[in-house]
Amino acid sequence: MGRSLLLFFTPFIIFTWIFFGISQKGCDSVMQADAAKQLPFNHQSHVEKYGTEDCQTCHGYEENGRFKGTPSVGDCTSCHARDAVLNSNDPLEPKRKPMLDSFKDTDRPWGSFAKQPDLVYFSHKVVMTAKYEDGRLKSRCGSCHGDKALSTDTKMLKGKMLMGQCMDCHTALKLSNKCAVCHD
Amino acid sequence: MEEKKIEIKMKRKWGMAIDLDKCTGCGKCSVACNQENNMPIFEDDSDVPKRVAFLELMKVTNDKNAKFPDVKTAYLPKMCMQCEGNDSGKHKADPPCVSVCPAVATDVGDDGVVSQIWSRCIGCRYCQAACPYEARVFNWWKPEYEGSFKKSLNTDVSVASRGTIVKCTFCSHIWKRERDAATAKGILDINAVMYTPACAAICPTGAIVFGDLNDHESEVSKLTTSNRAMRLTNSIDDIKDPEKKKALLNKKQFANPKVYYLTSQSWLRDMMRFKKNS
Amino acid sequence: MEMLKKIFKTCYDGIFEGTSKNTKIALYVLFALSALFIIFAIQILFWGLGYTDMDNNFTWGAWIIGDLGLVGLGGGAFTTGYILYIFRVDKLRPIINSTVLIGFMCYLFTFVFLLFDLGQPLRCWFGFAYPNWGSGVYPVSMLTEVFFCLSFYFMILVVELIPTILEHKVLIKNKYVAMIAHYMHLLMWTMAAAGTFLSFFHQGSLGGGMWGALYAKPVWYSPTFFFMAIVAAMAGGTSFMTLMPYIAGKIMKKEVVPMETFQLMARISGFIFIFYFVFRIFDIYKSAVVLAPMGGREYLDMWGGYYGIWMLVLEMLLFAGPLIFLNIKKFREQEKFMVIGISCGVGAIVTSKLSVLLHGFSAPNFPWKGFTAYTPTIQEWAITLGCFSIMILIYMAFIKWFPLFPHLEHNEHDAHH
Amino acid sequence: MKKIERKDFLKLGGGAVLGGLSGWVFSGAPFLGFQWLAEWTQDQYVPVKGFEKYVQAVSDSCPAGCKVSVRMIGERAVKIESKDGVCPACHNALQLTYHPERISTPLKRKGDKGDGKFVPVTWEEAIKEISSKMNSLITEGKANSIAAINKNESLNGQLMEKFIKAAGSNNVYYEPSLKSLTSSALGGYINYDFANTDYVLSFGAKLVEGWGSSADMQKVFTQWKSKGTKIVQADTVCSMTASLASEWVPVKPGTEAVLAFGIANYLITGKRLNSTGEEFGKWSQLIINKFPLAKVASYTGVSEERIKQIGDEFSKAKNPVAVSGKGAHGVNASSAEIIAVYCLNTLVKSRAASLMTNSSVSYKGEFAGLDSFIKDGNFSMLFLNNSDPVYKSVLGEELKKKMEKAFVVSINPIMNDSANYADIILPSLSFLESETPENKTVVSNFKESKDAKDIIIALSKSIDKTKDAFSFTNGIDSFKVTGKETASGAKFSFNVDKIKNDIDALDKKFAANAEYPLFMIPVEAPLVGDGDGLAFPYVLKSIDPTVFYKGKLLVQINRETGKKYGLSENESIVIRSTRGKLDKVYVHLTDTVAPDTVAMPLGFGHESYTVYGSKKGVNPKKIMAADVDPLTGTADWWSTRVKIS
Repeated sequence: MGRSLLLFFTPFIIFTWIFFGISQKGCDSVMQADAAKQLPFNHQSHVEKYGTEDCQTCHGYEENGRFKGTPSVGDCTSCHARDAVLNSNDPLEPKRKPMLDSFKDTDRPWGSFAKQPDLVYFSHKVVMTAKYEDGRLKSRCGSCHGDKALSTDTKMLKGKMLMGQCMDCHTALKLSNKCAVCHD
Repeated sequence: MEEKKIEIKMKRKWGMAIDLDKCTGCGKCSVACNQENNMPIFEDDSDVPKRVAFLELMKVTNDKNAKFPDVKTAYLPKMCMQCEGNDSGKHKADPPCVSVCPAVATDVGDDGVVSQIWSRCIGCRYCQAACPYEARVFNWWKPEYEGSFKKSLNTDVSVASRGTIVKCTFCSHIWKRERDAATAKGILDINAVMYTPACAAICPTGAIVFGDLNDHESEVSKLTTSNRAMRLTNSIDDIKDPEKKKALLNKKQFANPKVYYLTSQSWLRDMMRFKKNS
Repeated sequence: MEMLKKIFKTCYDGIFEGTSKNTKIALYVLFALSALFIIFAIQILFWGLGYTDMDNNFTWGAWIIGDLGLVGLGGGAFTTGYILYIFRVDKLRPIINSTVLIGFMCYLFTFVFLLFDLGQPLRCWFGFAYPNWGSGVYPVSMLTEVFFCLSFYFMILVVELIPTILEHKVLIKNKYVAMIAHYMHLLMWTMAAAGTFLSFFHQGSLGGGMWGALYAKPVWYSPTFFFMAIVAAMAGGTSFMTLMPYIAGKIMKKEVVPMETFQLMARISGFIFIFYFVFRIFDIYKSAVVLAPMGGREYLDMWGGYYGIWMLVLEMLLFAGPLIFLNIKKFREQEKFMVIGISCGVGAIVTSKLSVLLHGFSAPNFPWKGFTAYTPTIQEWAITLGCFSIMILIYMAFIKWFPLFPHLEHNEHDAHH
Repeated sequence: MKKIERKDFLKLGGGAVLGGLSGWVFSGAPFLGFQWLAEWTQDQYVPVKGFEKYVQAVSDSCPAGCKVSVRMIGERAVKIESKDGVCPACHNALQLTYHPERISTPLKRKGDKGDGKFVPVTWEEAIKEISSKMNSLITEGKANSIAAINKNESLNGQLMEKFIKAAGSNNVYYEPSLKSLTSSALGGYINYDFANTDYVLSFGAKLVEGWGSSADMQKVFTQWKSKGTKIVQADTVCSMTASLASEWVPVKPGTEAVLAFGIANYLITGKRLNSTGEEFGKWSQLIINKFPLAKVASYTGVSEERIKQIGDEFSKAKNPVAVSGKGAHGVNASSAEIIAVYCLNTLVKSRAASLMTNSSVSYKGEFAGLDSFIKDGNFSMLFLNNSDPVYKSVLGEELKKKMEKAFVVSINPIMNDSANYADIILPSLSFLESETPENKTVVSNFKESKDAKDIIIALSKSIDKTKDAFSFTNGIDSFKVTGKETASGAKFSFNVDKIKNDIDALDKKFAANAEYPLFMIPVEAPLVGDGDGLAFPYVLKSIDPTVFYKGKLLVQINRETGKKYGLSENESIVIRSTRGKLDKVYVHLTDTVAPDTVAMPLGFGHESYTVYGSKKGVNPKKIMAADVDPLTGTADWWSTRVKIS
């Protein structure tokens, strides 16, 4: 009996592990977990050094309230000026980043992990400005994107968003879960 | 004070009043609607029963009953009437189409607009059978946008796939857009945001008036309560005796649409009802 | 290549061996129709419903008529099963296998038709995954109900069909198979009971409730339609279940089912038809006097165009068949009157289903519009007729290779000795 | 160690398969795959996102100069909105701008004319070819054989007129429009002060269906409604205007002019009113003798009492106006009709109708109008400025033949029936792509296409004689020289001698005709108009099933008439006139048209107007009567006698 179990479970475990790995890798690439991230970015150091806790510094809004999404290289060069020094002793002084040289200011060399499907109308502005009666914000960037402030790279922290996650939040906050709230 | 303003309770109930005495049948509403809602483009769109368009410009004449020259013509822009239904005791208020959907692809929003989510739709067309206003359209063919026509597509309205139902939603995406813009300006109260659907915005004679039916001061409320107002084929409106009406409403659900047609022309009023024995 | 030829030859011989010329022709036609079905099925599934004559006003067409007819007539399976297994009317035993098979096929092809009718067949599972159930016990959408009940009942029919397959002369030699078949037969009453329970719901919903619930459409709206459809299925179904083996017997020139079983079935059918007729008259009366005026329409005004009042008249005429010939003993016991009776019964049910759909959709929704018409395209005809021919082929195959008619086997067995 | 047996292999294999399966399932791959399958089968196009903004634009291609606000997503224009109203052509500009069949480069004909085969050439080559041809014509002294046909009086048209005139030719024509017709007949077009009228008497002018400046007319209509202005519409079909008017005077087909004579007759004889127009005496004698009220009543089908009543009301109103020009987008009227109706205005001294002229638009060519030019004119070089005379003119077939012998240049954004016969096609822009002094362009030029103004200026610079025609090199500067509208100084004349023959011919026109017993009259569907709209798919989407249904063009015929000829709904018929026949038309029986009338929709039957507009229905102008009016130089669309079978 023991031998039978051994004979069965040894390949079982090995193959579970192998296939799990392969499939997950495949899923990740399908889910754009490896979305083109041509430029590395350290969220943590920026937040710590310059105190830019406010994500809106780079991930801001257009005039009409639409979310800009990933910043453009222009946003980088506004601090890391193209003619700034390459090295300096002051750790707080923004330096020139040679890796930016090959990009135009309008380029956005980062892909988006969490792209909304076309039929979803999601307004970052509306969600991010909603407040409780006592003035606390109802949602934070981290609620959906994970604690990016502590991340040192551009990897996705939370998995792909599914409609259930949106609905969970809406239910918890006693918000309307009608289809037309987000869909057209 | 600031917190008081953050009111999530929806107060709006969107409705429409179409003044047929002012409508000249110019068809601008139709073009504007098609453009706004990314209607599919076909080489020959003359197969009218299979046509995919939210707004149908219906030509109405009374020539079935009248002879030349006692005839009249009118164009009647017809979109989804966003029916409410009524609570009949046995059934809670529901539009005719919403209760029949087997996959919950259609639903009544908090603002009273009947939504239709094509990505949930299985294409059974039961809602079409249920709709008394022929307001729902089915993508019989794959929606095509030949070549550069793709460039004129609106990003706020997703392009549906073949084999799904689509319908007019009073351009509620414009409302979302306006809400976004208002939030950016610091207006957080959802009930403070107004909008105008594409058809009402383009109407050159102002025949299409859109607004909030719950707001009794709004133009649309005033128009819909005028004695020129009528609802298409909703015969229960003709019963004046409130007791009798109540009894009927308890017996059966009625469509109870939110689009009103205004006309002082008696022939057109007759045409909006099925006349007995005609 | 040789291999393929050999396989083809074997199949060909297997199918056509020992068949008469007429049967061969019939088989060729049926196979041709089935082939057409496959061709057009691919077209419809891959390129959509634009190729049909259905449109935004005439939402449903030939396939839903097929659905309504198949489910309505397939309803004979649960009625017969119930009477046999619960009331223990053993006289019905010779017909039950055929009944279950017809029921099974009716439901199978209902699914097929429904699948074709969906604009997005790949999303058919949404009906189960996101049912419109509302907050109550009973689903909000009649179609949700149809989805669930139909599937459950279909599973029951599969279970009911298994013993018939297991009793195949090769399989039954295995002692385990024989045992399973035996016990399944013994426990079949549970299935029959459950099947009847479920059938009541989907017969009501697909056949009637689905239409009766459309409150904004005075052509259909009728709260009692649901219950009427159940009675209709019982009445027409039993007729249909009698008719099919009868035709098979005529073609095979053998007594496949004893005459007394036919007689009993016909009697049951005729008896239920009385109820159905009364119900139908009541329904028409109520629609004409109460419901249509409530929806602002005149009942007779809604009948017109191609699918006018003649459909109603025809239905009434067809009613006379089962009502007279199946209920009066003198007529019923004459074979030809019995056949006329059950045929008219089937005809009445089919006509009523046709009129529900054709007349319902052709009636205008706006006062200035006229009645519309529906002319199915080649695709719709091919798929509808193709399905029917596949059904007939399956039935024939079962007759040939499985003990569909125990009575027949019994007789042949006797003859051998 | 025990030997591994066959059964053990099964265990190992089973473990491997089950392990792989569970690993696959637990990784979430099947669920993701399912979702992917669902998304893949949805297969929808996702419009390119971008920043939303609104851009203001003024149309320079329509005479009304529509002001619109264009919604932009990134660099794409997605919607035209307008608070002030917009004409159908400008409303369709978005579909024109992004039309998949836009002409992208200058094209040169290859193969026979009408084959529709063109090869792309560069701008330099195209201009060079045109200029060498034109230069040689001018040097040969054949400058007058250069002609141009403009679509309308917008700035493009004015520049074209100036260019051709500078080249030494007088042959500049406009597609028949309200302004061109009235200018030819009256010596100036009529400026209506609709806002202040209290009584409008319209002779078949479908005022709210696209007539005149359609956006303005819609505004005027709402004012009328709120003020309670009385609108009396004489019309043969129950049009929207007739239906919305206070009174509809149903007249027999084509007899609007006679009704105007009758009313004038009554006003002159019964009310003793006088007109200041030249030759009034002669004219009044003519109509008093020729059109007594009884005869008018029998011709028009309007009773004498009714005519008198209209005359009374019209003369008593504070500020009445009579309006001529039958039709909506495609306007047509004989000069006799225009003069008779304008006469009514002068009789009551209407303040709401005044004659105007435009300094840059003469409407005067060698011939009276487009149709007479096609009929009698000879040209060896023709410019088509966005116009489509082959389709629009009753004499389109003749024009085709003449175009085959001439050198034709077409300036067009998309292909049309006339451009198909061109030697050179120069791609122009939609108004969204052209710049005005107030506004920048909304979207950038489509490929190599250029602004029509720039094209005309470039052409003029390339020709020796017209080098100095324009003092500027840039289209944007041309706005400075826009024609000024001024009140017409010249007194209007009844021109009795010229129109007398036509008036005499009326008797014959309305006489019973055994061979061609029916009248064919044109009607228009909303947005389709005179055919311009048919290239745009969203216009196709709004066509009513009683006009064009499942590829069948329906003509409207009165029920009684239908019964007389044994016609049933949707039956295929052939319409014949002396000029030819139209087949593949289908019957729609309706009482909204007068008896013995075939109401034929205009705007269908294009030969090559993109895939959306072509080969749909038939063009009724092919069989319309082609008697060219002496003053307006256009054929009367409303006097066609037909028979059906």
